[in-house]
Amino acid sequence: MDRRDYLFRKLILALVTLLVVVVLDFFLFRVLPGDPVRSVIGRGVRITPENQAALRAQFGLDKPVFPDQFFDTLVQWATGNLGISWSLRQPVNQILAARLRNTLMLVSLGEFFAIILGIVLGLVAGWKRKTPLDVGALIFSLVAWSTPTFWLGIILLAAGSSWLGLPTGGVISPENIDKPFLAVLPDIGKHLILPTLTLTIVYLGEYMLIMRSSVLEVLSEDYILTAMAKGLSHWQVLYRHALKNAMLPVVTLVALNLGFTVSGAIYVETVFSYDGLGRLIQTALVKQDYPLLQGAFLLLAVSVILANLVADILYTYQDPRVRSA
Amino acid sequence: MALESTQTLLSIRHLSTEFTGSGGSLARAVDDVSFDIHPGETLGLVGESGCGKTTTMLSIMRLLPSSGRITSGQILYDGVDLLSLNEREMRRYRWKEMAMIFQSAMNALNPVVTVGDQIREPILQHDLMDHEAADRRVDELLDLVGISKARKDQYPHQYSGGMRQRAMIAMALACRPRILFADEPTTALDVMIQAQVLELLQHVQRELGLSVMLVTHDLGVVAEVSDSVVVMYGGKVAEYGTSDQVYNSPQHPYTQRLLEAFPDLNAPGEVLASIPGYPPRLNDLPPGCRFEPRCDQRIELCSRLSPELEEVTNLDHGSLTSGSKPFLRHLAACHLCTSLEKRQ
Amino acid sequence: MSESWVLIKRNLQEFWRAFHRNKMGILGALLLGSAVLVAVFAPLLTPYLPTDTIRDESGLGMTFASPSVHPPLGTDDAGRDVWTTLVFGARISLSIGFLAGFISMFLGSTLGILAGYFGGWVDNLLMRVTDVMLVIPDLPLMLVLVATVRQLKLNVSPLVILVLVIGLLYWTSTARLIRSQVLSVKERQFVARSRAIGAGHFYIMRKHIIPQVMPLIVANTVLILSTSILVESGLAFLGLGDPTRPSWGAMLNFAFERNAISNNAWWFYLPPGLAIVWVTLGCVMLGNVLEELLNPRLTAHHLEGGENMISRKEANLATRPVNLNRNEPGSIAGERSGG
Amino acid sequence: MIEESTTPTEPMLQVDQLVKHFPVPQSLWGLLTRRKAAMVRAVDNVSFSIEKGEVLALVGESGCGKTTIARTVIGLEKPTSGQIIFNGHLVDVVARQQHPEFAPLEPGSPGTPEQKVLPFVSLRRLHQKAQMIFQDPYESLDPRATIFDIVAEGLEVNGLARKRSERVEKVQRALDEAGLRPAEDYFWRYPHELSGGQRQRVVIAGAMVMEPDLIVADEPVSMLDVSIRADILNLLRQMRNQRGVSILFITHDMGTVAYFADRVAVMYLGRIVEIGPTRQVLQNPLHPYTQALLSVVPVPNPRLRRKRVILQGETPNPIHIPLYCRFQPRCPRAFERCTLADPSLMQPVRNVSGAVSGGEQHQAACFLLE
Repeated sequence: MDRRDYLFRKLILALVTLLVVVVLDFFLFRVLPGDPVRSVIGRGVRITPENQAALRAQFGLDKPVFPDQFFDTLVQWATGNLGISWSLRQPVNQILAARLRNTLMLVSLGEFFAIILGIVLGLVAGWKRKTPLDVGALIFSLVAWSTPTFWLGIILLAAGSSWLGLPTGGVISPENIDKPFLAVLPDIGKHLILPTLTLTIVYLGEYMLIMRSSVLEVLSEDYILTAMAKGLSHWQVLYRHALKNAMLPVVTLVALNLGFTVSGAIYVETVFSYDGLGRLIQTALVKQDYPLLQGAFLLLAVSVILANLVADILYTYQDPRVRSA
Repeated sequence: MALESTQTLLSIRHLSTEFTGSGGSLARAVDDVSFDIHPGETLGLVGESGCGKTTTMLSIMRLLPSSGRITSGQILYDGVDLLSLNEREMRRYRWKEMAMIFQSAMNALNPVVTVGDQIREPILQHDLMDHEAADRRVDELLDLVGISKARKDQYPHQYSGGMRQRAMIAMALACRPRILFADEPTTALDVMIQAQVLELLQHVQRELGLSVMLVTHDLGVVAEVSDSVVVMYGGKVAEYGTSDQVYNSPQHPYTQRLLEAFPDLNAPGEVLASIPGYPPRLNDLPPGCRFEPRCDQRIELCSRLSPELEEVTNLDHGSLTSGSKPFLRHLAACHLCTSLEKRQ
Repeated sequence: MSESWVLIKRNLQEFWRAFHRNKMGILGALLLGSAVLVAVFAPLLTPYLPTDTIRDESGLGMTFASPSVHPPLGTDDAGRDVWTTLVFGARISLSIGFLAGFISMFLGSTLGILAGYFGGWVDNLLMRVTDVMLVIPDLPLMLVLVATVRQLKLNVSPLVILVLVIGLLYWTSTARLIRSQVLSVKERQFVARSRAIGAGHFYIMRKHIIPQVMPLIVANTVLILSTSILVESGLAFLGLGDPTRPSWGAMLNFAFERNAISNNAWWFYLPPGLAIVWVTLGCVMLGNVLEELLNPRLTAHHLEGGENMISRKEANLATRPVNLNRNEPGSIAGERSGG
Repeated sequence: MIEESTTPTEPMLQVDQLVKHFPVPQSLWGLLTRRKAAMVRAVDNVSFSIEKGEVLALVGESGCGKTTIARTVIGLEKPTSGQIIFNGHLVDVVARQQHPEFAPLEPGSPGTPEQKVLPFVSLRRLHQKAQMIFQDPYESLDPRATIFDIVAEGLEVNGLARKRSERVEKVQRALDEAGLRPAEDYFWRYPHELSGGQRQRVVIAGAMVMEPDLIVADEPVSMLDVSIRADILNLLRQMRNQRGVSILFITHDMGTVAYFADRVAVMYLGRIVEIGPTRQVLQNPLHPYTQALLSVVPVPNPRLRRKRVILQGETPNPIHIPLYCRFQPRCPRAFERCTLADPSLMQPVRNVSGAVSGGEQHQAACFLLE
């Protein structure tokens, strides 16, 4: 399979996935009982049947669900119009945009530390197999993998806030909200410490486990023996020959794990009252704010699909067997 | 012929290597093995799978896996005992003095590094020259083995099987080593490609005055290229002599049976001789001679006492050995080959 | 047939011989086994029911009583015994986890075997479906699904919804794993031999494919259990459990929502989390060990040798005078045969 | 049973103009741009026959199509075109679904002349009477089955020897004949407890238990040590001598051919380039490819080192088979004619290198013979 074909396949897959997500997102919410118009206006407000019908026509709800409503919605979504939140009474896309930045900040920091630490720890653990270091790292990863994210968050929250005096939640202290970004950076950073730590620990376990077993497999290959025979030191063998090969499965895993990453964000944001997309989903769920839920789900899914595509493209640069025929 | 030189390049003395099995059981993969390699000589190390030939090679390079352990012996390279060196000192010998090629070049080349970089790596590692000179050297080497230098930026998977083995040879020659260990270099290849690779090996050997240790199970390949032959069985040396001695006047019953079992195009007989039974498992060796359970010439002594490797004294098969070149000694580990008084 | 019984016994003995030396596997089995025992014998382990409110002498409900006041684990915000909720929660958590795990395992292995063995469009379809499902973020999808199903007011327990949603979403990784294993088994010569002898597809699958992938299925089932227990706890934590029959995740939801943290009621939020870790860790350990034992791959790697390769003590003994130089008198043979 | 309607001169196996092409898996891009799928021409019009009790060796380098022929003959692959006639019966792949046993052709239906006169043999029948021995004894035994189950598999699958005692007896006899004695000791062991040579004996026992007329042996000894090889070859030869089994022996090793085969067919890129009695082919090779191949076979005698004819380059990919004579680009003796036409098998008109003529049976596909 040459690179063009590989990327072509991945692109088609991304499009198909997008289609599935859109269809799911649209129809799942259409299945729901109750009149959307009723919900938009709010429960207490009185409205005449005529007005209600007019509103229905305005929202296009008098047309058949498929194909008219579906394609109308599709066009709206494509132009960024995700409807109005029932609970917040604001356009969904505006709410999402504000939250996206926070989530991205949190998730990318967590992923970054987890990947770096996971690769280094996994490499060393695989190399020093069966030493106390390896056993320790292995136990840590297994426990980290088995720990529910939200519970770890709760413990860190309890410990961090009472012993270290770190903030218990939020993105930023209330008094700092209106100040310029750079001035409040330390404050934002302080708020990020505990959530990032939680995410890092949770992701780290899996990355380390994969890296370790990948390293073990690579180290039993003949080309490692060749590298040893060339007179390279252990570190040189690890760095020049083992690392690149062993990292291939980790890259794949990072891509495949983006969904998992999102789950982590939902839990962590919920526990730390961190105003990101994850918490938004949780709130929308509790308040039964379906347009918001629909929009958030769409945005998350699209981000993951895109990130996946990027990871696939990066992979072709990592593995020459994909790069050239 | 280089054989006539008095000085040896590599002397293996009483080398023994053990492996620890999963249940703590010990397997003696190499047992008291001794032989010499002279400058410019090609030595064939022949034996069936599990006879310890690859372990011998890895022991010399000190590249055994953690379960393996050299328990005794000396490996004298130019007078230096490699077993007395620490890891850092040993590294200077690897590839610069002794290089290796493997059976499966596909597995022995790193899939994510270009072939050119892999050839250049040991040159830079051993500080032999700067980057530019090293690049030129890579071109020369590729030229020597018959690969277009335009292909040096390609990856191993873009090469065919024969080309990978050529690239492997180029890589092995990168630091101008004095000894080349070739572990089944042609086994995975078709006969025609095998012939091409063997010819290339012989060519570079002549050109560079290399010593080659050819580790293989293929008696035919050894006969084609080797000056001297070590036949191993069950971790021990069964017979050691020049190719002519071993092939035309085999003394050890194992060598004899093995040669009879090897099909010869030029003299096909009615029935191919076979050796009954199976090679011993290394963790369950017979107490006496390793070949005794399968030997058709065994005497009572064989089951009790493991024979030492000694010079062949009772030549029934003509005195070809001492006749042609008196200084080339022919050794065999068999009670039948030693003089009668020693047997008692 | 007596022979097959002897064979089974022999195989089990062999497995046990390898397994009982593996500390990690034993520990995993103990963790998982003890949790199952607790769930089964829950009513025997506590004098209360999960619905009972603990009252002090004056008859008032004790809320957030610490373990020192009300052993062993204190009370929660509604004055219920935490230990009782915990042991009864084991029943909910484990049964949801096990049911969902088995559903996804059954679906995954069946589809994986069929797709791997028959290939063609069945395989193509399956792989594309799993590709798509792997990319869609699972938790948001499940949240949306559970929310939708609940709105339909179908009059089923929320726990059943959880089982189905988890079970029907988590079969993909298993299917891929089993499929790739079947693909490699299918290409092996003994399958070709069986075909050449005249065996049909059903026979080959029954006699050759399934026995080869069964160990993997067993090991994977245990691993899948850990995933489904974790996922269940997460969904319950986000409020999708059954408040009347709290699992460990739902307990944590209560603890979090009702300010156990600010009340410093660690006895409320620590034990359920520890219980989840206990069980999932047990599954992960057991699963990994089973996979390693039943499907061994790694033997040794090349960087472990090095300095300690030569056993020094004995190496020194080897420096006896030897001479193998061929044109000088005296040889190893001559010197050593005398001694 | 297959009726003994055939005369003694009738070959046990006859392969007529066999062609087997595999489409190269298409890339998605290629599918969308509607590029034509490339074909691997693994077997490209091959004909040969094997007499009763005869050993025919099919020799060639990897990728020459010899294994594909083996798999097609045994019914593991469906031929693209051509016919396989087994013991006077036309092997029909379709027949299996329609007729469990014999599939007589309906009168008046279209078919080749052979189809009109030959009864069909179903694949099921073929599976019983033609057995295959695979290259890798470590791979051809199910690691989770006992030796008894492995040897008895053929009986079980084909519903033969339904009584257990009968099956035990047959398995016992087969193992015994394959040199695994006492047979009972092996019944309940697993393949991993046996050595390579023992495993190959189990495979042979599994084939012999079916009392086959034809054995297709695909490199049966190439994975074994030299000291074991002779044993296995001698065992196969003994089966042939005692039971008159025909053997199609697939190998890349000219050395074993010399000992084992009555006739040899040399293959290059999906074609037979030379065929004839073993001794004649080995001593007086007609085709330049055979000559080169023989010259590079290592000889286990350092005194007999000789000039090797080493062909340059590598065998072309069977997707892009050279036009006209397919060996011509690498042939040291190619001349103009070779780039104009594709030679078919022919007998030498005059003695090529002054050696004795091979007689009618010895043929090669080379214009040098004209």
